[in-house]
Amino acid sequence: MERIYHQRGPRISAGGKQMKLEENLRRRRENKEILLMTHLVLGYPDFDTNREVIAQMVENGVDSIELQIPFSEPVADGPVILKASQESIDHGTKVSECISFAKEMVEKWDIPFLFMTYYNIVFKYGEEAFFKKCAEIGITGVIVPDIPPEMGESFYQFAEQDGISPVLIFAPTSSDERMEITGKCSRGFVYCVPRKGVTGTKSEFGEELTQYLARCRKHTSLPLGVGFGIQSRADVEALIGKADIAIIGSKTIKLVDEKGAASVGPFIRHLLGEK
Amino acid sequence: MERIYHQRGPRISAGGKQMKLEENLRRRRENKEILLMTHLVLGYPDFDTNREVIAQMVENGVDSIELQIPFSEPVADGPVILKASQESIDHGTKVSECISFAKEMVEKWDIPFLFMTYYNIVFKYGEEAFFKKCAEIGITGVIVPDIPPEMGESFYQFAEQDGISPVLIFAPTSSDERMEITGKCSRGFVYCVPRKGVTGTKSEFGEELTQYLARCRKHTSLPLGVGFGIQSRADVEALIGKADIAIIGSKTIKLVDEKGAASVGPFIRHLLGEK
Amino acid sequence: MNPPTEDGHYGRWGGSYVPEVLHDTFKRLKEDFAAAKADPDFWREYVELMSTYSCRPTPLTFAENLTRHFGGAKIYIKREDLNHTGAHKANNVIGQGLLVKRMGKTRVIAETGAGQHGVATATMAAKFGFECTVYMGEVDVLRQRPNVFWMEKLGAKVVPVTDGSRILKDAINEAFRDWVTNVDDTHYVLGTACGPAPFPEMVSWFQSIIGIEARKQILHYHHTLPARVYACVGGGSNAMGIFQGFLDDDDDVELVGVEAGGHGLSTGKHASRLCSDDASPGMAQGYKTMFLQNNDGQMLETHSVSAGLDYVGVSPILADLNDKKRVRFESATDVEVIEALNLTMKKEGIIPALESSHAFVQAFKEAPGLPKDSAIIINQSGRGDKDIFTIAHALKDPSWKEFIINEAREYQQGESK
Amino acid sequence: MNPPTEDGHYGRWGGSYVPEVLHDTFKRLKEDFAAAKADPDFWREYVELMSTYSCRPTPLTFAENLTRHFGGAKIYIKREDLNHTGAHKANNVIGQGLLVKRMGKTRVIAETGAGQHGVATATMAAKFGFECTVYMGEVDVLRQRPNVFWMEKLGAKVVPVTDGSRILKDAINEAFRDWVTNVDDTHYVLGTACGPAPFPEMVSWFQSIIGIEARKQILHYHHTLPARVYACVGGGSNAMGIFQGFLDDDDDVELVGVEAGGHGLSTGKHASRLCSDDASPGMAQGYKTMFLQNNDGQMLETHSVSAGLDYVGVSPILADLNDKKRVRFESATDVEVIEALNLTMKKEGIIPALESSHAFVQAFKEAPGLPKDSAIIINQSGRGDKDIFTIAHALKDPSWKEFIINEAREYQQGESK
Ligand SMILES: Cc1ncc(COP(=O)(O)O)c(C=O)c1O
Ligand SMILES: Cc1ncc(COP(=O)(O)O)c(C=O)c1O
Repeated sequence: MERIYHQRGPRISAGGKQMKLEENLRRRRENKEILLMTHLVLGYPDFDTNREVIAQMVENGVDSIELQIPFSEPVADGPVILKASQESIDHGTKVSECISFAKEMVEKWDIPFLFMTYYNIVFKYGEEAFFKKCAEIGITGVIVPDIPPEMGESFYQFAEQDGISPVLIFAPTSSDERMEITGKCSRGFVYCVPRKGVTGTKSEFGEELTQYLARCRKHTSLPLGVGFGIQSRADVEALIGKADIAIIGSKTIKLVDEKGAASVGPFIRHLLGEK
Repeated sequence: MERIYHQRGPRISAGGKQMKLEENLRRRRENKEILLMTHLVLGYPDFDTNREVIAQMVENGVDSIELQIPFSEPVADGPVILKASQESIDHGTKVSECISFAKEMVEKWDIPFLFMTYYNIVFKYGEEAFFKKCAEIGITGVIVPDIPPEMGESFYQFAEQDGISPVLIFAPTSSDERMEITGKCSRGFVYCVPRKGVTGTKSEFGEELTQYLARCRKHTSLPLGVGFGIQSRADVEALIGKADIAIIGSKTIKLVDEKGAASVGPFIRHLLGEK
Repeated sequence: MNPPTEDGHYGRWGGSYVPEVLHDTFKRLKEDFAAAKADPDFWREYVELMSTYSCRPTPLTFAENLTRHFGGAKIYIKREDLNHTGAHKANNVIGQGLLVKRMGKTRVIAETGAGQHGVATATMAAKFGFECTVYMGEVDVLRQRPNVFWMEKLGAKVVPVTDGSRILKDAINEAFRDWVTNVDDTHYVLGTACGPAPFPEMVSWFQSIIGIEARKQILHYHHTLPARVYACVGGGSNAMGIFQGFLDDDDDVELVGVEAGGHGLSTGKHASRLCSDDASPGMAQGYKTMFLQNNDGQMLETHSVSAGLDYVGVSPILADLNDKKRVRFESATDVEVIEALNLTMKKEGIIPALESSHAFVQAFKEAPGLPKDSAIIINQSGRGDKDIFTIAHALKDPSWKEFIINEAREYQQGESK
Repeated sequence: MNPPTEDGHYGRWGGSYVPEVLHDTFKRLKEDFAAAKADPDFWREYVELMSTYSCRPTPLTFAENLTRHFGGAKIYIKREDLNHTGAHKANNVIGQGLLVKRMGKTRVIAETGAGQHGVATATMAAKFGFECTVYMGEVDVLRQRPNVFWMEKLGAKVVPVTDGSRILKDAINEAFRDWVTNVDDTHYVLGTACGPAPFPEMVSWFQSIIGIEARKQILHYHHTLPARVYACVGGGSNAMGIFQGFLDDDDDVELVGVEAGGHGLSTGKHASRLCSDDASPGMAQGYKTMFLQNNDGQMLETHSVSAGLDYVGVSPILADLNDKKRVRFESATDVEVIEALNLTMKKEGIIPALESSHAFVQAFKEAPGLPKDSAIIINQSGRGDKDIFTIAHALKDPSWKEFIINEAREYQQGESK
């Protein structure tokens, strides 16, 4: 079965500006039970493979993609992304190349792209310059796990100014008060970490998760994305009705490592419940 | 040139008892400028070699021999005697064998034999028993460098009781008072150490030695023996007129090690100034 | 010393940039630490434990021979090497151990570079009955094997970190990852005055015991304040420790921090954050400071003969004191360090750790120029025993080499010794 | 404690059986020591130096976890391991160093077994500016190479003794030989409470600082005297040191000396002079005591996992206290020692030297049988860091083995690290 999703077409835009991430996701969600967001590390194993993987993802129905600009100290990531980041940097991946590549992808594919990275990359680039650049190339959101609201006054201001959505994180350890604060600060959606731990750790999708997501829902009206550990269609199904976006992290990296870029499409279709 | 000295003959004895060491040495000294005393470590390299070496010594004109009963911690000895002692012990030399061997030598040769050893050997044997045994087998004197007069009340009493001469030591570091004490306690002769150090160290036979020996002479009427470092006829000659006995220590052990027992005779004759 | 702002900043530096999952842990930690800090009984218990379990107060030794040798200021050495486990690291871990007990946690994790902090943490964990995991870059595991051995014998699990450049910063990252996963029962015993607030303040507070003692001691022996105080600067904890005794004396006491100059600042192979051009402001490992990083913000590889100074960041408090020109920063090369170590051993019978030897280098450079009636203090943060493999290697000791080869041969032949 | 007789005897033991050439040196030493001992300023200077150069008073640590583990007497540990150079040996050498200065000599020599005394002497020599030669049995050189390395770096000449069985006793003999040759400028820094008078008295006097402190400390913490005091016994100096704090308390405080049981007393491979049948009265190395010797009076080879206890003789003062039943003697086997060491590391975060671990073994055997309100003190004579090669080997640590093999490989390939 061959289908073509989201190929280059007219942009969904709002008020002269590129459509905001939240709005985009909500539109997509209108006729889907759950959205699929995927992730990859830029420059790993190389940009050509990234290109191929992204094509596989988009063509097979992914709704949004996180492009991770590698950072040498990815504290919130697990071994797979850590290693991918390190190798990417080791063979010379530059932030400027990641930006050019992102620009190319945004131009090619009609889904929202986000940057995932760590604060130092933004800080070194210059917060203001970074968000201007994001806006310029059409990146709609950023996930930067190490810049909490109380540390990021200027960060969140510049993001707002340029209409880039900073996606914040809820964790099971977050108190109600904390969710209130991060929820208010987040744009686009909220990234709900279903359990303690770093990326690539297997989650249990039981009663506890249901209660936790209900609690998340209470503290934000934004769509809820759930990441960390989704590996199969069953995992995705478990999230239907509880979250809006299933986020696939290191699993596709492992897949590409082991079976090549072409294996991504079938995996995505499996996650979408297609035979 | 072949000559036979001191072969088994009638014992020079005094008053029913074996002649005292001092008297024996004095008689010998009557028609010699200087006496020659030699030394060996019993059981090193073995008793057979000891036998041969002693024959060489006596037959070539030595006046007296120190038989060293090896001890595992010979603090006052240098590396040559230390090693000889250690090897002798290592291949099983027993104190009782040393005594039997000494008995055999005393019976065979008509020169005074002394035991040289360390106090622990005597102490373990039993002081009283040890001196009784010496008397019984005809040993005339003992040199035990680690039993100073003030520590050896019973030791010196038992020696006296059995007519065994304990030979004490003068050192350049000995004060006049000290020489007075050790001189009084010594029997047979006094062993004058010409310099600081252990056996096997080369001495300088200069003006200092002359003065030192003159000081020794002032503090005792006993014959003076000088040891530690005599290697050649010149060394012996340097002592003539200043001392009564030239004592040869580790030099002969080295000689036997290197050239065998037969080389001892010629060496002795060299020391005696014979061509 | 001025406390940090409410959000943990010292001037432009510091802060608490932690992943969300750790937010509450840090909040509690801040509260618990603040409560402990405000409780005089807590400090009293700490001082008491340090005096019965370690040997505080550590002495201030007058280095008479070195003083004579350099012919200038009187040289005093603060003897942190005499602490239990052999370095100032003991102060921090025992302090945090008491805090962990107060917080009711049962497991501790730590990162370690030189291994000193790892041994200290393993020791503390044994003493307090905590479970303990220590993360250590694989490179450091190799160069500090004796410390690894002791950590294991003390009951800790040592995890060699094979990611990144496999040194201290990677171990820190890995420790954070563990913490993120096990926040409930686990406390991360950070080993130096770095990391997210409240760690810089907390570690500095525990280490201030050094400066409090040193101030009293120098006034006792020398009757006036020292002209200068020298300390090596890795993360900055021993430096902060001793400097706090003299920070309020303003210009009277000059404070000098000495960084690892490695093969020389111009070679790029060093770990100087505050006195080289290779560092720039950044945010990593949860706090803002001067980092050795490239233009993209990727951390650089650092180099030092001493594993404990081989680190990309530096205490935000020191970065701030550098801005304020209250502390002067210098660097010492590997070669200078070995020389200073040799001289100190021969002249005083004291073996400073390679880290500490950096402070000695700078003190030796400056002592001759200071008046004879002045005094300087060098903080000897640790003892050099632990560095035997590195030092024997650096000094090209032939019999050591032979010894190692023989030991190996016996192992290889499976002989019993 | 009763002083010895005028000629240096304690009951049947002791004395001063020295070669004539040393007679005057010993006379002067006796006089100089007597004068120093009678001079309160000398002791004051000694205590002062030990508190500024080393870290006296060393702590008395309450071993809470071990106490709980054994469920009997409260276990306290006297922390001589925290001394500069890592053992009680520092007390003795610094004391003798002051005496050497007083006597105007410029060179010191020493024997060493475990290497601790050698490192301590080399350290003291560096501090006082003395020339220094250390004699060490070749076997000990091999098993204690790290200490040899440090001695050399501290400026001492280390002479491996290849005579005899190449262990401590042979080093002592060699040191005496050196002394005989260089009496004028040289002092022999004997390392334990053995040897000719006045050494046993002198070394014990310097070490008594341990017992003086421990007595005060236990009364402070425990409010009453300890039921028992444990110390390992090589030559006997650390034991004499701590015992002197309690000797006059007669039956109130039971004093327990623990000798090296090696492979077990019945195997003959041990170093137990006072609790095995293999020893008998003798005189060697200048003094009378119980020696491990055969019927001819030849000294036997001894065995212990700890080089520092591997010695044929024992302090004449302890031999006398054994006669008087004031001190009880026990022995601990190599295997028991490793077990006790492991337990102490895991429970308390403390690493006793292998020597010291002997005292721990016996204390652990007896603690459970003593009332909970009683206290015992274990003298931790030194720290175990120095023993890493021996301990890693005894524990059959595979990664240590691998580490050594790798280090050797790099050396053999001449690679630069
Ligand atoms: C002995 C010693 N000194 C100094 C340091 C550097 O740390 P800091 O700058 O935090 O004192 C270390 C780190 O391991 C160390 O072991
Ligand atoms: C740590 C330690 N303890 C004990 C001893 C044994 O000596 P002594 O019995 O004199 O205390 C040694 C000897 O080297 C040692 O190093």
